Order: sequence, then structure tokens, then C-alpha cells
Amino acid sequence: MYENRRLGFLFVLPFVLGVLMFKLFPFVMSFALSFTEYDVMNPPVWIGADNYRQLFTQDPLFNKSLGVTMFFVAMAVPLRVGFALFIAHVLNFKLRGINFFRSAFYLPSILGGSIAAAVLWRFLFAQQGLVNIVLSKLGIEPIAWLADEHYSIWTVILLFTWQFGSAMVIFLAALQNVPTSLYEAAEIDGASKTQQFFRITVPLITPVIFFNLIMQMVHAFQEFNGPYMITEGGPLHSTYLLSLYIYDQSFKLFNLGYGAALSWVLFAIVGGLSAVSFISSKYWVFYAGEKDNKR
Amino acid sequence: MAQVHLQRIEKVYPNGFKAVHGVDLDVREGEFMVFVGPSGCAKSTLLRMIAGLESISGGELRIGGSVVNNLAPKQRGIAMVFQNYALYPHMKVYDNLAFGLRLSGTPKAEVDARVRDAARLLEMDHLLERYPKQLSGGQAQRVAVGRAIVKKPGVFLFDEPLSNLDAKLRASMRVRLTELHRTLREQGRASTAIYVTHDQVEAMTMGERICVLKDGTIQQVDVPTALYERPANAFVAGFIGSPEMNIRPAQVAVSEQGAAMAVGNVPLALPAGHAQRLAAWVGRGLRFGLRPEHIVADLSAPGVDQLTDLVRVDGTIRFTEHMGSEVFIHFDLGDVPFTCRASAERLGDVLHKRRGERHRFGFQMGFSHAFEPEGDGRNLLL
Amino acid sequence: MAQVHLQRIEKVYPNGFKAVHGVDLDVREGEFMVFVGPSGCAKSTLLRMIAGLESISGGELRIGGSVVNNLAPKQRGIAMVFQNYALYPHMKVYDNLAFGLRLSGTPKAEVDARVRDAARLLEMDHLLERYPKQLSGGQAQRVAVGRAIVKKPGVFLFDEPLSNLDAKLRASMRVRLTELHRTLREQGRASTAIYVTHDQVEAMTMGERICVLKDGTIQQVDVPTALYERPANAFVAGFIGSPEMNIRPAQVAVSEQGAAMAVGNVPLALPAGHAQRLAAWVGRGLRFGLRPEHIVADLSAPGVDQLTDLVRVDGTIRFTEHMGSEVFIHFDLGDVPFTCRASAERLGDVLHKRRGERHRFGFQMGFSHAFEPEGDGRNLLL
Amino acid sequence: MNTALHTAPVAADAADRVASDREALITRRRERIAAVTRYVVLCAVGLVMLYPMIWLIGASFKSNSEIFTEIGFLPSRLDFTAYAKGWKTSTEYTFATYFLNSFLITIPRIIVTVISCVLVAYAFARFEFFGKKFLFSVMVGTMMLPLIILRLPQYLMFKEFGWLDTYLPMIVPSAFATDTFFVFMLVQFLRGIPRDMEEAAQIDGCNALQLLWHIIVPLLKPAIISVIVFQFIWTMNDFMGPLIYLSTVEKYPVSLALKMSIGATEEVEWASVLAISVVALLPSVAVFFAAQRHFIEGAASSGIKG
Amino acid sequence: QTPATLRFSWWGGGERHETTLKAIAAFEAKNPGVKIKGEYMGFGGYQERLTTQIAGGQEPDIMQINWAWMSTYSKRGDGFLDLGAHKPLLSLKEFSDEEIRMGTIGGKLNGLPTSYTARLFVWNKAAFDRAGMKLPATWDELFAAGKPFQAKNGDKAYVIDGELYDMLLLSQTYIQQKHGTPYVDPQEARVAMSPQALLEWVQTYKRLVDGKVATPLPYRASLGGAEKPTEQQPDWVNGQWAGNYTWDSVLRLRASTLDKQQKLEIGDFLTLPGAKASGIFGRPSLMFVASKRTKHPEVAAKFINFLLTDPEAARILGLTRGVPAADSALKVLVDEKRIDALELKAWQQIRTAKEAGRITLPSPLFESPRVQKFMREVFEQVAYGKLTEQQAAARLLDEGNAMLARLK
Ligand SMILES: Nc1ncnc2c1ncn2[C@@H]1O[C@H](COP(=O)(O)OP(=O)(O)OP(=O)(O)O)[C@@H](O)[C@H]1O
Ligand SMILES: Nc1ncnc2c1ncn2[C@@H]1O[C@H](COP(=O)(O)OP(=O)(O)OP(=O)(O)O)[C@@H](O)[C@H]1O
Ligand SMILES: [Mg+2]
Ligand SMILES: [Mg+2]
Repeated sequence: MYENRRLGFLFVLPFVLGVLMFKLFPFVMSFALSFTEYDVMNPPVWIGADNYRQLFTQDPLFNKSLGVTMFFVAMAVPLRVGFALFIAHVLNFKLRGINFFRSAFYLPSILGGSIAAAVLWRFLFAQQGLVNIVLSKLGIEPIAWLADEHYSIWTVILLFTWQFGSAMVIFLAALQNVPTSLYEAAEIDGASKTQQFFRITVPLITPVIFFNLIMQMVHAFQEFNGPYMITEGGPLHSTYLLSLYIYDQSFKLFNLGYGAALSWVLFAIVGGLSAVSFISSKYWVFYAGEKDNKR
Repeated sequence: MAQVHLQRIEKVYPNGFKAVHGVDLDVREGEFMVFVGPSGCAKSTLLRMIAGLESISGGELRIGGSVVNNLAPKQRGIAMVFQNYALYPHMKVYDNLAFGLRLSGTPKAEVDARVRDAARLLEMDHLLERYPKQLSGGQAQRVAVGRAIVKKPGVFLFDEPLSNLDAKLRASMRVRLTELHRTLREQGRASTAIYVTHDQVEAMTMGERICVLKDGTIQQVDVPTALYERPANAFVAGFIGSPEMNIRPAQVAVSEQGAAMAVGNVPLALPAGHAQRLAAWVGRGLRFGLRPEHIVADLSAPGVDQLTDLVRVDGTIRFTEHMGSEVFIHFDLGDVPFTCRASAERLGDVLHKRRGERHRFGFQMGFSHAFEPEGDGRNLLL
Repeated sequence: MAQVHLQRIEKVYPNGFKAVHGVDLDVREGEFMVFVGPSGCAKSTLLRMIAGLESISGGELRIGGSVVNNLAPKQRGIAMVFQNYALYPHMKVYDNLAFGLRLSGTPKAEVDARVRDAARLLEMDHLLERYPKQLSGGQAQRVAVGRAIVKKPGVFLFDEPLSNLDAKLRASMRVRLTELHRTLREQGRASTAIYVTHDQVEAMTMGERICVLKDGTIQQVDVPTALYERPANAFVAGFIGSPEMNIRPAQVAVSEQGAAMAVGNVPLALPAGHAQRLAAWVGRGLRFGLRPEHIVADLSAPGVDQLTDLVRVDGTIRFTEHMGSEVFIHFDLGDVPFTCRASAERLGDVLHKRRGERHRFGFQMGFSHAFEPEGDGRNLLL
Repeated sequence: MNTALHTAPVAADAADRVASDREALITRRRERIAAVTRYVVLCAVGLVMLYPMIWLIGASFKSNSEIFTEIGFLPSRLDFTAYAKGWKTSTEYTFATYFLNSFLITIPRIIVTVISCVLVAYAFARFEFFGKKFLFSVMVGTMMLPLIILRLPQYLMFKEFGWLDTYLPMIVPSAFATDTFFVFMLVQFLRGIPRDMEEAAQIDGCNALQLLWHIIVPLLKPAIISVIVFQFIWTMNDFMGPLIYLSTVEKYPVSLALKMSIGATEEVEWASVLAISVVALLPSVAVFFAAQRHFIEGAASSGIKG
Repeated sequence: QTPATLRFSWWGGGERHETTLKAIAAFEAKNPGVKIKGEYMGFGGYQERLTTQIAGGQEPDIMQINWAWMSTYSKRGDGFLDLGAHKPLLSLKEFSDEEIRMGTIGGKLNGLPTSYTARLFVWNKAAFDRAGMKLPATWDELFAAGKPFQAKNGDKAYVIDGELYDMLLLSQTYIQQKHGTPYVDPQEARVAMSPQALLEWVQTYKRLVDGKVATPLPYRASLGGAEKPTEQQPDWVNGQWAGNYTWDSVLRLRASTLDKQQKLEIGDFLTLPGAKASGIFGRPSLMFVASKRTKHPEVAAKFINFLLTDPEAARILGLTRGVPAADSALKVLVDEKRIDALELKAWQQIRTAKEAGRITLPSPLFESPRVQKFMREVFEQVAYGKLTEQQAAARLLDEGNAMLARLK
């Protein structure tokens, strides 16, 4: 039955239609827009590759923003994924009140990009905020988190990290798939809990680590709410992620053509990085289930 | 150095289930001990307590003389082979073998030497660079054993290591493991082995001594032949041997011909020795036991005449199973089913009989057993 | 009505692998046919093609006379029991049984009647309200069979239905399935059965005829005893029988004493009949085969003197395996390993011999086989 | 094992026991320390995670000046007027309307998402058809373009359909399995489910749709629950979609209504805003908590096998 | 006859929503057959939605917008309905000529203001009292107030708070008084300030900060974001920060969080002796505009007129969109004492200046998002010490001119 090509196609048909209609058309349109100058009020004017030319040659803010974005992604993604993995690992033990902890740890993700999260975050990282109070208790000079261009990005990174819930849920799932007998074998081999984690758990869930890394990278490149609500891109554009720049160009400066061009550059970067990750995954992602896929 | 001593060992699982009830057992140094029993009888639990994977709720466990109740697995000097092998799928065979040694900080050169040594012993030098998923079942099994060997443990623990293999492979790996154990012992390496299985064939062929378990208690510990010939109770008698011993409800009756075992209303005359020991049971119900090979199918075969205590009775054929060299004949005595095991060459005319036809069998009553009717059924003739 | 007819059946998997190479086979109505062979020989592939789960790449498949190559499974009048039972975990046993009937729009009353009928037949009335996860292995297995029975199919297909059960349970389910098949046949229900296994014990005991497969081709199709006694080639000879037939490289040599089979430099005199048929092979290498039960361990036992064509040779004991009623003795003849199977009661002094000691065995050369040296090794004596 | 061995050990025994007892003690202590550490870590992290909720609840009882001057979460008084006020809102409708609206969007959306995603995932995971690999990469690819830029083209499209100011733009695309994340998840999960049950059902006479309904859907239940939970939470939180497509206040969902009273230059009653934020979170929290057991089992098998 | 249904969109907070809905009801009562559908929301996302709607030709019939957006949405005056075509329906006499002019682009009356707003000084009198100082009355007093104020109240205390834009406007006021020109020429698309004036503009900003008068940008940012409104600053709430240079329309908001010890007062508008211009920065705040695609232009015009000038509407709406620009509406509120003392004083200050012709119309380009973004960027860099005063002045001149040229 599963060899029936027509039947299979019939099932994906809605998807194909949906993609064509709801995704591909806007895709193409935005791509077309990126070759125009369009300010919403007046019809778009075809200007060829000018937007792209300007973007790569005359736009220091793009470079700055790209740099910030890259740094953000490079920091936030491993942090979120790492933290999610760590917590999932801890939660994987049989513990009293595990359901409570699971829900508690997912809570920030439910909060999403709400005002509450923004207000709170500004509070935590304010000069006299909780973070600095804790730091000063530890004998560390308070840091002007939101004002110092070297630290401000960290508030955004930490917010991103804090909402690690969905990555955690996926990890929890994966961890439960690691056969307990491997841990027992390792225990008999004399591996400590830490060694078991790094030498058994981590290698075995690389497919999920990989999956999460890709998904979170895609997310991180599109991160908007955090910097928009907390720092508004500042100070000195130190948290001016590309998505913010695209937003400003498109909806504040009414440069929709330019915004579209920026988007497509971002798309190319994410796509390129994903492709690279997929290729590199051959070397570090371990698919244990491959042999059994017949059954 | 590596004897294993269990004293009143108990296990209560966190959910309150008591899996092991005060087990006492001595496994001698270098001995190959088999734990056998039906599923759920706590074989694995016991083994895992010895390994240190499961906490001990009561009693004392000694390995090599010292109490290890609360030691971590790695401090117990044991190695374990798991049912599903539990090979690290992300490591090559070489690294699977070397993992434990490396963790304990063994020098590189020695790790290499020991890994290669084990590989040679198990004839798997050519597999060292493969990943587990590139191995066949039998090869994976050997790697699992290899991983245990390199550690040069005092005690090997095996938890049904062959049950995932197919019949043919299982038979050959069985021989291989037995030979390996003897080789190691001859080389003077300490190699006490405790082997868990639910397959009585494995138990019989591999075990130097066998410990039969049921519901977390030991039924009998002895060498294979003793278990087979002198089972302590009906449970052991039924569990050991294939096809199963015929164990049927019966009554001891005394008539002018002497004492007889009445099964399905058919009286089977008992030898004097048996009758004497069963005197107390006359007129009472008990369980009668006779192994299939002690029922003769072809009464005209040479040598049958010389058999003592042979009782001839007619049975109704149900069907026969052909095993090549031998045949299992299923028949009813009265309405009690019996199985007879006969050499394929000495079948006589039984083969040509059809379902429902009558055939005369010979019961070698000298080999018969009698068990208490209730509970595990103590062997009344011991 | 429900004979199954395979004509030049081929299977090429989408990845280009040719799993089945032109298989011709007739399964007669009401027959119990067993497919046996090592892992990967395409037993399942063949069965699944008959079931309609796998497309047929070439040839013609007929069930009950009509070509079904392109029919959907449900139109073929078959039922199948899977290795891991494939019970629907979200349905109660009752619904598992009723599912197929309901799909085909059978009236409610009839569904109920058939389900209860099947449950009674398999003695599982009390299980109907359980979910699959509340069943033991043996019970689940019965439900899987029940699901096949209710459909009253023309053909039953079994894909290793017993291989997930433990040894003891496997043996009893084996008997049960055989009886069930005969009962159904006696009740006049069409019940052609095709049964896949890699366990030759199952094959021998259950099959009315056995089809031995290797690498997607049929090696031999015949009744069990014929397979056992007259294997078509070395592969079948080795595969059928446990412990395995001793198949060893040898040479036919002719000296003044007559023709002999030289194994590990030890000449074993051949009976005249054999020598004659092997005349063409004198001086050439071939493979010599002798089943373990045709090697006598206790030459002083009664009846041994009457055996014809007995060749007495000395072997070096390696080790023995005790099976209760019988013992497998592993020994070397020269440096060629042999296995002997002896009744535990007729062992003589071999039991007391230790590894490395010499013992005299008797080879019943009248039962010996000879196979071509290359490939599958055609049986040269047929 | 001779008698000498049996008589001698008493003394050696004691020494052994002391040694092994010490080791045992260390082992046990280490275990206890590990357990304690685990709890400490969990609670510490848990506090950081829960702090916002606690703060939020606390702040909903505070006055404006308190909110902006005090970091602590303990309010000086406990009265629920902020909740009552927030619930009533400054609009023509109470939050009951907005919650109802949210459910009117969320529930149909969940239904069509589940149906379409299961169908498509089924096809991807089980069937062979032309262009499967290509379509799968397209699916992954659509997740990567910044959504901001698709907004305007999509708006224009829905305008042409005449769907503005209806819930259709938020629901209908989901009916075409455009939520590719879920398709991806379900595919991964399906890959982990053995096919035997489906084969048995084929022999029992199921066609593809019956197979899907009778076998696949029940087996996928945990995964489907996780799709439901994720989609519930994400749709409840979605602000941009309703903002752009809905203009009638009566149709606003909670996410939009929440920001209703925050103008640019007016005085804002922060307590009410926060109070109602807390209330708005409740459905999501409840859904997550209720479903999390299945949820985690579900994602469980969706993991590795890819 | 089907009722004419018009959509009316605005953003705002609770009070504005409530009053506007009532005003709509009143209008509908007066105009049977007309239905006004309110599409209202918070400020967040309003502009995106409006932009998308305009791009799709789906904007509401009547819209509330910021004055500064007019030049973007209606560059040449053809973006919105020309209300001028419906003059008979409008009570234009209620508005000053200047207000009319500010709603006119390319000769077309695009919108009418709800209110007129201007920057002014508001001081926390209590804080000054605590410091033993009097409210600054001259620029020099202001420049000098920082250090003594801190000496009394600690080094976290500042005389005047404001986010970057407030400070930049404050400094511009000073320059305008001294040199006579704002940054952007009101008539042409070019930088009006001389290089020297530009330099002094930057220097004035630095002077305010370095002299501890104004809250420094980095410090402000560190407290929870550079653009966090003054009233949300704890130091404002408790009177550590004592002043604000802000719109009269937000006075109530600023006062709303103050604790009980504090008391706000409107200060004199600081003026240099011999100032070349008042430097007061004033303009209409919110505008009502109508869609050029509306099917009922007359009703739209009537409705706008009703909201802005009808006494009943004024009574209902009160101050929710600032002090009304229309005379009649204002009169109602004044008569009914709906304006509190502080607001009234502020309004009088502005009114006086306006009537004296001392408030000149700023260039709409000055508040265009691009110019805003650019100025903020430059001053931010100055604040963080990334640019010298000279460099900043040069950038403001060169890049400013280039940008303005492109914008026109
Ligand atoms: N973690 C546990 N908690 C509670 N009961 C358990 C646990 N593990 C095992 N048991 C119970 O303890 C008994 C013994 O289990 P054990 O696994 O030792 O049996 P076994 O003899 O190894 O069986 P098998 O042959 O099936 O492996 C069983 O009844 C089982 O249900
Ligand atoms: N889907 C498939 N694609 C390609 N090759 C396959 C596929 N399924 C099976 N094969 C190959 O076809 C051959 C026969 O497989 P099959 O499953 O029929 O063996 P089998 O005899 O049933 O073995 P086992 O006893 O292990 O079940 C094997 O070599 C197998 O690797
Ligand atoms: Mg077990
Ligand atoms: Mg198979």
C-alpha cells in the first residue's frame, strides 16, 4: 500500500497546495520586493539589485547588525540548548515532584514575549536590579547591563536562554530513549555520573542535539521580541539584531524593498548555515537507529 | 579470591514488592554457576544485586571474602554481560572494550594489549574497527563477552546473554562460552561465572552447578545430573528436561499384585523399593512423574526384554512430533495425556498409527518419581 | 480452494537487492508447510509477498486457483500472525479479534459468535476484556493466533510466531499450534498454513512438509524425515538436526582393505554401497557427513555388536555437555572436531574422562553422507 | 573451600568489614550529596524560572509607584480590585469575550492543524511518492525566512480572499499543514513506530484512511497531544496575526486585548494589566500541566530515530 | 436606506477608549442612519497595522495619527481625504490658522488636530525645596544647578530628567534662542543650523550632562532601558530627579506615580536675554484624518468635526487627547473646571507664547523617523563618548543634509 505513489501524493497534496498558496506566493513576492523601492504609499519601483548593492557596500549599520546577530546566535543557541540539555538531564532522574519542576521550567516559555517578561527583565538587569544585588553579594562590582554596550547583548542572550522550555521538552523525550542498560554497563565499567553523561548520554542523543541546534538557530536568527522589548536595539546598536533592523526598515522607515532584501540575506545566511550543519552532521551526529529502520 | 557468598539475601523493591526471599548460596572460585527459573523468578534481580546495580535490602553479600553490600559496581571486581549486550552504539568495538580500562586510568599500552588479547581469544580481531550496528547478533554477543574479559574480573555475570540469538547460533555460542570459561580457568585466570537463563538446555549444558529459582526462593542447587535424576520437587522436575517430565495426579493403591500407581484409573505396578518408600501415601493422592524417555514406544526392540520394572499399558495416540533422530509421541492414558520420547530408529509400528488408534507403551517404573500433591511437591522418593 | 501456488516468484527490493530468485512451490490445501532457513534467506519476504504486504517483482502467485499478484491483502483470503504479534495496543483483546470482521461489515451477532468461538478454541475467554499490555507473552501469542482464526481464512501465514517466547513456553505453544491445525482440519475448516521459522526444531516438529531456503532460493522441499535422512545438500544437512551433523572435509581413499573416507588423516572404512557410489570421487576432496547420534560412545553397550558398518576410532575428548537424558561429547579425531550424541544411560566410562584424554568411538558409517566440496555441496549419495 | 577458610576469617572479616564499611559510607554519602545537589540545582533554577510568575502575581496587587520602585514581590496589601478592573476592561466587552474569541481561534486551529499535519506526516513517514525529498526540504526551508517580511504579502492575499477581520487567516493556513514544525515532529515520531500494526491492519482489511484512523491516530496520541499543547500555547500568545488581520474589537483575542489599555501617553493601571496577564496565562499553564505527562511521553519517541 | 457604517481607529488607554466610545454613541444619536465602528487598541502595533492596512487599501474611514506621521503617509497631501473639499461641514474657525496650516500638505487639508502641545519645564518643587534651591529661571541657573543639587541630594540626584530626545530638544531650544535656527529648516529640506551652531548644540547637550544637570544617557539606560519613561523611574517617583522638559500633554502621566511628598510645578520657560527666537517646540499632537477611499467623506468630515468641536463631545472626551485645540471645546472644559491647575498653567504658558507668535512651526521632516533615528544615533554616540563634539557636528551637517535631500 505504501508503495502506491498516487495515494501518498494525495495525502501531501493539501500541503503542496498550502505551501504554494500561503508560503510560496508571499516568498516570491517578498523576493520580488527586494528588487524594488517600495514605501507602501506609492507603488513599488523596480531598481534592480540596488538594495543588495547598498546593503553590502554602503550600509555600516547592516554590518554592525549582522555582527551583533552572529554574536547573539553564537552565544544564545549553545547556551539555550546546553541549558535545556542540562536541565533535562537533571529532570530525567526519578525525583519527587518532577511534574512540578517540569511545568515550572516550561513556564518562562509560556510567558513568551509578553509585557510581563519585558517589564521583569528590565527589572532584573537594572542598575539596582536583582542581578546586580546578587553580584554585589558575591563581591562583584555591579554591571550596567542595559547601558554598557559590551554587556547589553547578554541581557538579550540570557532572556533567550531563559525560555528554553521547548528544547528541554524535546531533550527529555530523547533522554528517555537512551536504554538504561547502557548506563548500567557504564556503571560496571566504572564510569561516574558525569562521565556517563558526557560519554554515553551526549553522544547518543546527538541527533536530537542536532535537531535542537538547527531549530534554535533558526529561532535565534529571527529573535525579535527580546531586544525589541528590553533594549530597543541599543545602546549604540549593541543589541540591534538583524530582525530588528528589518523591522525598522520595513515598518518604521517604510523601506519595504530594502527590508525584503535584508530578509533574503538573512534567509541565505540561515539556509547556508543549516546546510553546513547538515553536512557537518555526518561527522558528529550518531544515528543509532539506522540499522533497524527496516522494522 | 573470587568466591561469591550470599547470606539471607533479600530484595524489596521500592513499590513494596518482595522479589527475593532470604537466599543463601555459595558460588565457589572458578565455578560456572547457572541461575535458572521461569520468567519473573528474580534471577535478574539476584544477579543485579551481585553486580551492585540493585541495592540489597537485607542479608550479606560477599565477593572474595569481603562484604560488598554497599560498594559501587566498579569496586566489586565484577564484569557483566547483558541480555541485549548493551554495547555502546557510538563507539567502535575497540573502544567498547577499552572504555572501562581507560576510565580506570590503565596505561595506553596495557589497554591495547588487553583488548587485542581478548579479541584474539574470541576470534574477533577483524571486528575491532567496526561499530556495533555493523555486527551480526553472534558477533555483538562476542563483543559483549570481550568487554567483560578485558577487565579481568574476579566474577563474570551473564544475564541471558544468548536469548537474543537464533537457535542455531545459540547452540554454537553456548559451546563457545563453555570452552572459553574452561580455557580461562586453565590459564589460571580467576573466572567465577554466574549465568542467568530461563532455558533449561543452556542451564544443563553450561552449568557446573545449577541453582533453580522460583518466586525469589531457591528450589535446589546441584550439579546438572543430580538435578535431572534427583529433582528436589515437582517444580524442578518439571522445569529441567525437555520434553518436560510427565507429572500427573495419581494415587497409590495396593492390591494382591502389590503396590501400584493409579493414573487415570490405569494401575502402574511399582517396584518394591518405591512401594516401600511410599507406604505412608497409600490411598492418598500424590503426583506421579516419569520422563518421556522412560516410556518405551517399541516393545519389540532388542534389549527391551532385559529392562526391569517395565509396565506395559495401552494408550490412545494423539499425535507425533518428528525431531529427526527422535520422535515425541503424544498419547493419552485413560484421559491423562503423556509424552513419550523415542529414538527415530526404534519406533516400530507406532509411526503408522493415526490419531485415536491404540498403541502399547512400556513404562519404566524404576525411573518413576513421586511428588507431594500440594505446593512445590516435595520429591517423596528422596 | 486454498492451495498456494508460486511460480518463478521473484523479488527485487527498491534498493536493487534481489531477495528472491525465481521460487517455484506448491502448497497443498490443508497442508502445514514450514519455511525454514538462516536469517536473511528471504523467508519473511516470501511470506509477505504471499500476504500481499510486499509487491511481487516477477512470476505468478495463485491462491485457491486464481492469480492474486495484484490483489490487496484483504482480497486474498489469508490471515497472518506476526513475530511480535502486532496486536493493536489501544484495543481490548475482544476488539483485536473483532477488528477485521467489523471492517468487512460482518453483522454484530456473528462477530460476537466468531470471536467467542475462537476464544474458546484457544482457551482465552477470560482474556477478552484485557488490553494487550496486560497479557503475558504466551497469552499475547494466543491472541495473535485468535485474530487469524476468527477470519476463517483459506490460508494461515505465520512469521516466526514463537520466537519471542521463552524456551519452555515455546515448546508448549508449538504443541498447541500443531494440535490446533489438526483440530481445524478435522472440523473441515480449510486451513492451509505456511509457517516461517529459523528454528529447525520447530520446522521438524510442526511441518508436514518443510521448505528449506537459502539466499532466496529453495534448497529442498520434503517431509521432515526425508529432509533428515536424505538431505539434498550439505546446507540442508547442516541446517536440519541438532546438534548439527558433523560435516568435515575428507578424501575418499582406496586401499587393500577397501574404500575409506579419510578425515583428519584417519581412514574410516566405507560400506560397499557407499564406496560404489563414490567411485568417481576417489582421490578427490569432498565433504563427509555423520550425524552425532550415529557416533557410538559406549562400545560395550548391549546391541552394539549387532551394528553393521561400525568403524572404531580413537578420539581426544574436548568436553561434554549434559542434557539430562543425553550427553553431547565433543572430541577431536586427529585435529578435526566431532560431536557425539549419546544417551545418558549408555555412556560407559567416557563421563569420567577429562579434557585431552583418549576415548574410542564407533562411527556408524552406514549412516554417513558425502557432499560435493564446493558451493552448497550436493549430496553425492542420492 | 576447605575448613581452614571457614574457621580463619572471623578476624580478617572484621578488618574487611571496617574497610568496606568505610568505602560504603563514602559511597552512600556521595549518593546523598548527589541527590541533595540535584535538588539544590533544581530549586535554584526553578526559582529563577518561577520568579517572573511570582513577581507578576505580587505586582498585580501593587500600586503603580510600588511597581516601579520595589523589586520584591510581596505586595503591601491584598485586594483583588485590580483583577476585577482588569477583567472588566476599559472596552465594551469583558475578558470573557476575549477569552471566548481566543478559544474560537485556538480550537478550530488546533483541530485543522492536527488533521492536516497528521495526514501530511503520515504521507511523509510512510509513503513513497515523487518529489518526497524535495517537498521535505521545502518544508524545512519554510521555517527559515523571517516571518516579518511575509506579513505584507500575506495580508494582501487575505484581502483578496475577503478574509480580513475574520478568523480565517489564522485558521485556514493551518488546515494546509503550513505549521511545518508539527509535521516535522510527527514524522519523527511516526518513524519510531513499528509498522507491524499497520500491516496487521492491512491484512484485516483496512484501506489507507481506515489505517490512519484506526491504527495511526491512536498510536500517535501522545504526539498529537503535544501538538495540541504547543499549538494551544503558541496560538494563545500570538499577537501579530490577530493584530494585523482583525479590526473589530469584539473579535479580539486575549493576546490583543491584553495590550489594549497601554496607550502611549496615558496613565496606565499597571496592576490591572499585570493582573490580567496572570489570568491570561492560566489556560496555557493549565493545559501544559494537564498534558505534560503525555506530552513528554509523546515527544519521547519523536526524538532520536531521525 | 442602509446605515452608513464608518470605521474609526485609534489607540489609547482605558479612559480614552471609554470616553471615545461614548462620544461615538452621542454622534450616532445625533445622526440616525450612521454607524461608527470603533477599532481601537493599545499603542503597541498600531502603526504596523495602519501601515499594512493602508498598503492593502483597507484603512479605516477615520484615523487617529500622530502629527509626525502625516508627512510619511501623505507626502504630497494626497495620502488622505482632502477635508478642504468639505469645508461647509467643518467649523474651521475654531482652529487657529497655524493649526490649519499644520494639517495642510500641498494645499490640501489632510487632518485636524485634537490638541496642540509644546515642550515646557516641569519641576518638582518639593525636591528643590529639600535642596534649598529655587526653581531655575535662567539658562545659567539651570546649567549651574547640577552640582549644588547633587551636593544636597546625593550623586544620584539630577535636576532634570529626560530621555535622549528630550535632552536633544532642550539643547536645540537653547541654540535656537542663541542662533535663531532649529536643526532642520522649516521651509526647505536642509540643515538650518550653521556649523558653529551645530557644534554648540552638541556642546550644550554635553554641558547639561557633564554639569550633572541632566541624567546621563548611559546611567538612564542602566536603570532599565534608555527609553523608559520618566514616571516609571524610581528616582522620579521619590523626587531624586527634580525636573522634566516635556510635552504638556503628559503632565498628568508624570504626576501619576509620584509619591505623596512630591509636588509638581510648571516652571518659567527659560529664555536667553536677547533671544533670537523663543525656541519653544510646539506642534499639534494627535490628528484626525480620513481615508481618501472612504465611501462617506461627508460623514467622516462631520464626525471629525463633531469630535473636535462639538461641546457635547468635548464634555465627554475631556482631556483624553490633550487640551483641545478647538476653542469651543476648550471653553467647555475650562468652564467646567475639568483642567487641573498644573495643566491649566501649562496651557496658559503655551497659549501666551502661541498668541504672541513666538512658536514657529517646526519642519515636519524634523520628526520623520529617519531624521529622528539619525539624530538619536549621533547624540547617543556623543553620550557614550564615541564621537567628539566636532565630529558629531560635522556628521549632523553633512549626513543631515544628504538625508534631508533624499527625503524631499
Ligand atoms: N523495579 C522493580 N520494581 C518492582 N518490581 C520489580 C522491579 N523489577 C523487577 N520486579 C519484579 O521482581 C520480580 C523478579 O524480576 P526479575 O527481573 O528479577 O525476574 P527474572 O527472573 O529476571 O525474569 P526474566 O526471566 O523475565 O528476566 C518480578 O516479579 C518483577 O515483576
Ligand atoms: N525493504 C528492504 N529493502 C532491501 N532489502 C531488504 C528489505 N527487506 C529485507 N531485505 C533483504 O532481503 C533479504 C531477506 O530478508 P528477509 O527479511 O526476508 O529475511 P528472513 O529470512 O525473514 O530473515 P530473518 O530470519 O532474520 O527474519 C535480507 O538480505 C534483507 O536484508
Ligand atoms: Mg531477567
Ligand atoms: Mg523474517
